[in-house]
Amino acid sequence: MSVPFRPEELLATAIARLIRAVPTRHIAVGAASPIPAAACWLCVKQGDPIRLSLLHKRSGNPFTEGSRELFDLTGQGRVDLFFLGGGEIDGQANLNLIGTGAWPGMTVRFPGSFGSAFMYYMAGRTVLFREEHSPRVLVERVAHISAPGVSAPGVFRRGHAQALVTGRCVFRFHPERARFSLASVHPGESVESVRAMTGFAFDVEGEVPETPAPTQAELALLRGPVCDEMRETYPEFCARVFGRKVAA
Amino acid sequence: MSVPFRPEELLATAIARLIRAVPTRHIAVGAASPIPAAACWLCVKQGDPIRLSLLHKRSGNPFTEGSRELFDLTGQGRVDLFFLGGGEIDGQANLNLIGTGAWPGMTVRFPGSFGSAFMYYMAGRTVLFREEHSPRVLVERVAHISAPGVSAPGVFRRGHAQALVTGRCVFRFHPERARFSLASVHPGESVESVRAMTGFAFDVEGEVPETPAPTQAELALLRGPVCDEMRETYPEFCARVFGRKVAA
Amino acid sequence: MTPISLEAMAASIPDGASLALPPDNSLPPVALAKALIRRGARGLRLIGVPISGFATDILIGAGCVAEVETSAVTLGEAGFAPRFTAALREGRITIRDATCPAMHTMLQAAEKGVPFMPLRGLIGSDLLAHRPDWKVIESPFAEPALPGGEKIVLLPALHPDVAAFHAVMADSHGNVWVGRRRECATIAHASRRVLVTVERVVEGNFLEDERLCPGAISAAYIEAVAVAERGAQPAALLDEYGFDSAAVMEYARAAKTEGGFAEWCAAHVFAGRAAAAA
Amino acid sequence: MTPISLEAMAASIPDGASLALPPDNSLPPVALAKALIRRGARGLRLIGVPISGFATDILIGAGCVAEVETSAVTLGEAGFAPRFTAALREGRITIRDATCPAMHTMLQAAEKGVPFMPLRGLIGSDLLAHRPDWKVIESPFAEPALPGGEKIVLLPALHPDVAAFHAVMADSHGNVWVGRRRECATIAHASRRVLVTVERVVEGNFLEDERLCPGAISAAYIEAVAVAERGAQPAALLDEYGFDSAAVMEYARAAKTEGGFAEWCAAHVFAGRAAAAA
Repeated sequence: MSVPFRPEELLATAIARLIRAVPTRHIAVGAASPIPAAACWLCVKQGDPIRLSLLHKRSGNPFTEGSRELFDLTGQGRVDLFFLGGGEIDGQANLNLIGTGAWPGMTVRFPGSFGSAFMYYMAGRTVLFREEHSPRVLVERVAHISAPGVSAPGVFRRGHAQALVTGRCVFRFHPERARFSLASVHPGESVESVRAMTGFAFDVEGEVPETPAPTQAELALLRGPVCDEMRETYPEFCARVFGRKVAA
Repeated sequence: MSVPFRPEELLATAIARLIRAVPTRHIAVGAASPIPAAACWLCVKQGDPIRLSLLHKRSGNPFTEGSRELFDLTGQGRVDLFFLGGGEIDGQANLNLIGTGAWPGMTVRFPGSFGSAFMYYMAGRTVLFREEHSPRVLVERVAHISAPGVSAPGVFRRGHAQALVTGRCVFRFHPERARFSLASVHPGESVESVRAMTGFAFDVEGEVPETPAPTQAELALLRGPVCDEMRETYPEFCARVFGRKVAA
Repeated sequence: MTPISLEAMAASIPDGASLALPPDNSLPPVALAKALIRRGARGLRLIGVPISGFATDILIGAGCVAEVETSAVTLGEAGFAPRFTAALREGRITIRDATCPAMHTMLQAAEKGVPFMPLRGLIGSDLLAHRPDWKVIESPFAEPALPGGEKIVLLPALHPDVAAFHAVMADSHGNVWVGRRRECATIAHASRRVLVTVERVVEGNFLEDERLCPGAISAAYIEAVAVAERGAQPAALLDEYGFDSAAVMEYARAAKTEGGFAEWCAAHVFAGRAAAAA
Repeated sequence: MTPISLEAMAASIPDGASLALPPDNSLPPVALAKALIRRGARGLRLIGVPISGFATDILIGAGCVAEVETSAVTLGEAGFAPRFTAALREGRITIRDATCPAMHTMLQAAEKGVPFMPLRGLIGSDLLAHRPDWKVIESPFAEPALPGGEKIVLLPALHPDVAAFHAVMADSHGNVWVGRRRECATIAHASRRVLVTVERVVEGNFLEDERLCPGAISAAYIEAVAVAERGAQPAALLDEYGFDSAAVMEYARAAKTEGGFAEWCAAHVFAGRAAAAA
């Protein structure tokens, strides 16, 4: 018996499973969308002993050395998992947060690289997240590389993309061959529908399962205690997805 | 008409004159003896617009980034004057705070170099201060160089020793020829008596004046408002030199 | 310590100066940015520490800016920074793209008085290809994870002409209190001049107070203080006031067009002066 | 957050560990040093941040120490550190001499996760000649003051096995409060393990309090907290208690000889345990 759920809830539970797939003590959440934050809180509320450092938390912001502390912390190897997105993402997991057209984004300019050109190398691993899954976003080759998916020998690199979660599927990334493989497709999608909407080539190994629907217990946590934790930082998200009114 | 004064008061006023000889906005005082601190306070109480950063001031310590801030501040070029001493000081203004005998001071070990190997290069200038004036301290060549008096081309150096003040005299330092010249001798001393007690050769240019005695106004400031400022940090010095009882 | 007026502070920032600003989550000097627009500043080279927000976008919109060096320009939840995007497309400003820890590192090098500092990452990013001032060397230190040797980037020290931010308060001695936003201390240390707007001036000496001292910046670094109540708005100021999303959303909508921005300025930048002059 | 006992904390520091300690003006963990003496620690490699004081001298006197890396060992107004001086002369310890900003820089390199950081000064000092781990390079950046090029020293990152200091208090979440003594934060960030003694544990969360947060170190860095009342004495603790000159003078006199030190230890290190066991 399945309970109706929203796409955001599916994505949050899919990301939560990626978090739990690898031992994880500490996750930093930057300017990414609220969905990765919901996934982290879901793991915490399920009892996983994970420390969360939420860069945009206003009260109780975990950083007491200003905004450089997140980067120092990651440089020290204390951040096991970070989230990144991109205006464009290509099949080698290169990220473009600069823009398209001639440098520095003369056709479409994105806001900029933020910390990606450091965090992507220095976090223990990165979950890439981008809801829009279209050939415009998932391209064969990004126009400009804000942060590369893999690095040459002689470059210190602690981690890579673990996976790319989109509105249509979950890709797993294989740094040794610098390619994605399709890990699961969300309800209503297929290998073919994903391929049609993806600008890069990816591997398909055997039968591709459907991304599991959130369980009743997961939904209860998301809509209850997870939402409680997120309302201060993401009031509009909580109102829209979990139906919680914005506090007066 | 001269008022009796203590040797410490003579030294403090001699140092105060060296401070005033060069435009000075900001002085940092480290672990040096209280006499340089008294000289700085004397200038302030005489109305000079000088900022003092007293490393060992307990209440109102000026540093809010911990003890590295003094060094960063100096690296930025914001410290016009610093004070240093030395277990040995030689005729090229090299300082030895390490010890004598084989490295690292197997005959006599001094406490260590503190910040000298940085501050001596990066402060706008340095006043060297050592009360003991003997061939044991003022040597021809230091056993080990904690911090050199002059630097080779290609080494960034903002400042050098301005002068060396001892219990017997004031030497001026000439970095371009890496030698001291005798600037003044304290009451009771002569060029000859200084030479006899100095292990290094120094220049004598013309008539060497006597170090001026503190004026009545200077003594009044030292024993009044300067002592008031110094009592928290140097209670025993204030009791001994200015006759102020240590607060209960 | 005698505060100066906001307009005098804006007048003291010359055209063409490099001006370091913290972003919207870290005490941005929005009131000062508006005063710079009113004085008609030109050719400013803005430095985002480590990114840029609302204050940068309005300065760009008003034609005050020649260049931005930053890791991103964004209005956060309100989306892309509209005047930045338009000015870049029209070639009216240039951008020197960086990444957040590179901005911090370049300022920390200036803070420490060293000519450069290393940073990992960066190699393989096109950012590096567009920064001839960033140099790659072979690290002279062995890294166990890289037995063949390590390539690493050296970033030059960045010394802004002016740093400006909006602190909670100043004391009688000219010390200012920024709480946990310690990046404001870093830009104060790294910059040639430091101008601080505050909500209020209070009696006493923060450095003598063990509870306030850790969040204070010593007057040793600070050239001038001006009182500007609500001077960070629409950004938040610690626990003093919150982020005004509605105001930023309104701005983001208005500033989509040149004309909309001009109207927004008339209402939000120049209206105060007209009222004050009346 | 459940504090552990002081003795359990001392037991968790293995023989041979490198142990970073702040000096007497910056929250030294004296009670923990005494507990290390009681447990008979051996072979510790002490790191002075940036110098070393009372705690280092008593650990050396008790035979706990193999090596000290520091910029000075001193009892301040009470003069030379007697057990350090004796042990060095007798060849029972080795010292790696540094200069204060070099200690900070090496720890900041570890804090930032870079393999090295540059520092000016040093060249021409014999310190450099005795530090084969410090490397001189030609700076790849132009320095206007040195048209012929600049030689500069690169210092390697220093990652202590353990950092220990005595904070004022811990909160329910394991955050600790060190006020203005931010070098304790640097060693916490740079070290593999962080052990903190405190005067007391209080309810709440320092990170949620804008006034306390700037002087706090997040529990993210801290492995364990132990309560040790007056745990910095005879050193001072911010505005909690002052420096006990008389006690340090008494120590300096007693510790001039091995026998005097042993008597001092019996009275000041072991007496408490005997009383506690009784």
